[in-house]
Amino acid sequence: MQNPYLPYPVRIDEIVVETEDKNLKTFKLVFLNKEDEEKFNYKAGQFAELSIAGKGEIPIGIASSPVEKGFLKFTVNKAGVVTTHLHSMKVGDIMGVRGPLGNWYPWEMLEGKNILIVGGGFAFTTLRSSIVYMLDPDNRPRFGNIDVVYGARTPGMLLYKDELIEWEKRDDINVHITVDATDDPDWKYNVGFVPPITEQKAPQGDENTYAIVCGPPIMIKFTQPVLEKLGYDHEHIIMSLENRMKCGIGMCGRCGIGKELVCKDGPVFTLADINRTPREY
Amino acid sequence: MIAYTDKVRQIARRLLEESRVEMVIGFRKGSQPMMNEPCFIRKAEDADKLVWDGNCGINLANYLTGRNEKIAVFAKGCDSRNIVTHIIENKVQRDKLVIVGVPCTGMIDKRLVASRTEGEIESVGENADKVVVKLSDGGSLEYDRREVLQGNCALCVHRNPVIYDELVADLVEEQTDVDRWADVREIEEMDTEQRRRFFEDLLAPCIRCYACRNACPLCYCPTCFVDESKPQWLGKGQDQIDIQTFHFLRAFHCAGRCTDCGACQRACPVGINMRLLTKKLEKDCFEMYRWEAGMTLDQRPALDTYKPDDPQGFIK
Amino acid sequence: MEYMGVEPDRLHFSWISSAESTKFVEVVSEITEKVKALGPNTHYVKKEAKVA
Amino acid sequence: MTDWEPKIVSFLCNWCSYGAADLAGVSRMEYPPNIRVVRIPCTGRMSPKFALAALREGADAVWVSG
Amino acid sequence: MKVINIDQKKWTKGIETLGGTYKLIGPVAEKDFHTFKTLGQGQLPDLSFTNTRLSPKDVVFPQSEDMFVYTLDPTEEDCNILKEAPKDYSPRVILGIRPCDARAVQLVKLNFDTEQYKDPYWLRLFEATTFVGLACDEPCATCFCTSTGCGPYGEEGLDILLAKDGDGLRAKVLTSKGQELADAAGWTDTADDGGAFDKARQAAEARIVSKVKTDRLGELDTLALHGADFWEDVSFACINCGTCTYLCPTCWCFDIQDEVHGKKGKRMRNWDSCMFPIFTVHTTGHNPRGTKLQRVRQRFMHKLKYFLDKYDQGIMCVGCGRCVQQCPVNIDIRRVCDLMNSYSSENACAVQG
Repeated sequence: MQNPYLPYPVRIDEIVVETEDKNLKTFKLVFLNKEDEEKFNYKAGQFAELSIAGKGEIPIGIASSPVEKGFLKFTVNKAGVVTTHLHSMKVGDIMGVRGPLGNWYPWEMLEGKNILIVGGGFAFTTLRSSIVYMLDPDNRPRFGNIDVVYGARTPGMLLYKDELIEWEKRDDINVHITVDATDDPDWKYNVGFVPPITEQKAPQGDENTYAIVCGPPIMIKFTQPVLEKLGYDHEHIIMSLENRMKCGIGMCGRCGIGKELVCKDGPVFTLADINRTPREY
Repeated sequence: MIAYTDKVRQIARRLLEESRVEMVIGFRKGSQPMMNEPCFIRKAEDADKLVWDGNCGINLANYLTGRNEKIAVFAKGCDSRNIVTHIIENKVQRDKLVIVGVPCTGMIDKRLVASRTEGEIESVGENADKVVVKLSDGGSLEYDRREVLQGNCALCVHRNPVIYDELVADLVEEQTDVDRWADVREIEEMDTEQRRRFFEDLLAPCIRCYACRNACPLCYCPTCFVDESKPQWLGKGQDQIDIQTFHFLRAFHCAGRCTDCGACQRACPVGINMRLLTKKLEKDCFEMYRWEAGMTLDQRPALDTYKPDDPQGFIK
Repeated sequence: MEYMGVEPDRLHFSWISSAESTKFVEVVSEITEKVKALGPNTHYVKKEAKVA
Repeated sequence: MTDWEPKIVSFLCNWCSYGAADLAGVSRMEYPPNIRVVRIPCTGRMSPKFALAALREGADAVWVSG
Repeated sequence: MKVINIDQKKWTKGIETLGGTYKLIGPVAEKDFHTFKTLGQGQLPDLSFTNTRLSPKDVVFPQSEDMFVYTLDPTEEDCNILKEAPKDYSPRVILGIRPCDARAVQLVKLNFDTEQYKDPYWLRLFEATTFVGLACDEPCATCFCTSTGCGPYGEEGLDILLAKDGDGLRAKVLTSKGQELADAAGWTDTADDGGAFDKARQAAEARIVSKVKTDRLGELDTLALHGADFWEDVSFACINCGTCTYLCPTCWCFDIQDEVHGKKGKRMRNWDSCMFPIFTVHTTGHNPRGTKLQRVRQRFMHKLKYFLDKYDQGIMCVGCGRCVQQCPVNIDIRRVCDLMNSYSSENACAVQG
């Protein structure tokens, strides 16, 4: 019987400080055993449990993309016991990864469709995974137009800046970067909260367009009416929920909302699904 | 105390009718013999739901914190002392409370009655000095009320509420002939090793459901030390040392505040008498500082103040 | 703590002013002696959790 | 266990005993090396959980000094 | 119907024999109530109990159990790498488990044994265990097992069902696992009981007076129930202790924790309870079920609605009555179930709370 609680051992290969407040770091992890890497077959939108011996585990969205081979990337905010310890670790340290867990953005359904991605703050991780996946030359023809609205508090708080700039230059994806406020006179992108920028820049919703929304609760709350106004119905709005989790495989019971378990039946739900469950997330 | 029910309903109805309070907190008849359920009513016509008898052992002071309404609450001696503690500790505001004092003659220990009774209990009635048990096979039994009281009630010397706006009945006579600390003295007389063994054995059945902590009106910390993660003071498993640490530290936190209301023991599903820990601290506070918790609003608690004559023999 | 079964000599309290270095040394020596006499603390130490 | 030396966890007030300890050190006075000092801002910071935590972690004694 | 007759002598002898090959777990009287414990050599299970105060769920789901061990010593090669903890999965038998508790194990199995994931700890213990049930001839006033798809002579989840027969016992072997055990114990005295077993079952079922209705729970709208107006009244008395969840044979929520001692550490899991505020609190401090009302509602909704909707195997309650008996403030699941079952959303607006 394979033990779904046993993490694969991995080594930290690279650590990148993402934001100016230094609370977000991206960890690049490499599997110690090649066969584990083969077993770890994931899709964009899934998460994994990062495991640190002596501290515990935390569920984190996978920021790397299935099309990037040889490593996993996780962008982690320093908050609790495990993440604080993770932030103090060095390149070369050994830890564990358990997964992939949860469901993913419904790529089969999204084929041939236009995609709008709306992200805010450090919830951009699985969205990055998705964008890299879709921009892969093999995959790009399988999708229609791709629009991205991504916002953070300040320019210094944006994740994956180099990639953002690169995407901005491409013509097969429309990237709208925004910040809540900035005093940088050279800032050449948008200023304003994500919802109004979405209203200005995002395409109209229709049969063939899906929105993937991921961000802090307040952003989600105000983005929802904007999307409705743009003509997105609830079946076409896809969200990724977050709840406190432990086991990640639907057994420990804490992440349940209604009969759905966020860790196993989610974290990806359509807004229509979410409307059918009690609001406990 | 049986006769209190009518009076309780009458007072609740009047307070709500006159809009003096928004809600009344009391008891309603439970679904089982010897159990009543704490409840609230907001409408005068619901007053008839309320009851009062010898099965109102839950400490209602527990239900007063974190509320904004103007509340009337029925309070036994111990409840009223816990309300005083809440007021002193700024957990509730006196002017938002109508305290209806209930002079108490002790609450029935349902476990004691059940363990003394052979066969299935169908219902339990009571009068001034008898507890009458009806069995499901038709038989009935009688106990002397004094013999089946909760451990803390049998030793209670503050049966009358210490603070109230009105009373349900005349004050009752206080017990003067009780030896409050006999069980604590027994433990004090043991040697260190015996005591350690004694508590190991006492706490071994604990399942860490924290019913004692949650039933306790003093345990209102937003995050209890057992739940803290930075640092994590104790493990969360069934390790005996962790279990003991929880009970010892909880007792420490109640020092000089505990009124020996018995809620912890009553709530415990496995029947641990953790009052043996809190009572020791209660006894020490009484003997060292002449302090009893919750007796008056005008005095700061013993462990909250410094007096030049405080005992300090233990300090070098 | 004594009540719950910890030997009384395992817990000490004292009052020393910041100028009383001699008293400090005295107290340290005295406590050390007492604890030495008591032997190692074996109870109430959390060893590896014993569970199923 | 002949080579056993007690470990005494000491909670010392920053303004009193910690000062005394400092002075003892500066004055090069000799005292047993068995204490492990935790400086606390005031003995008022002391909590029963510190004492219990020390014992749980294997300290042989706890000393609180103001 | 063929049953095995076991007289007292054969019972004692059989238990003794089984002790050689199986670990024996049975009810023993402790202080003032019975608990399921591992029996010592020569110790007989004490079958003169109504039901244990704690459910025997810990036989397959211990309150605390080791999952992994590891070393944090950097000089060791496998530092920081988790390894399976050594565990004992030798065959064991639980003697005298009540039918309600045995059915509870089957309900819990739905959670731990899924198509996608299998919980190895729970399943290995489950597979190592033979369940020998003891029928209830004297149910308590709080028992309502006949309303939950079970019953005092329920056979679900049992390998052998025992019933008292004067001084001796009658046994019905239900599975091959049970047959193996009966053979090992030398309980082979088959006879036709002339329907006595069934008669005893009917008599016991008739003794269960407490009933709840669950027929409408499935058709009711989740959100309407969730927003129902009775939750404040139901939850008011609750003190948010975990008694109900810890005593419940069907509650399975757990927590995973690391503990370190020196350079050695282990990852273990412990029971957890939806009654505790920290059960769902996020690191940010946000708590989706931050109020008592939400937590009490979660417990009842999970048991009586979500579980039913998810698995279509009835409600997640076997009617053992433990939570009713031991709740310090007398919150009665039977009353809540009735409130939910008879709820009509017409006269109340469904507000999400």
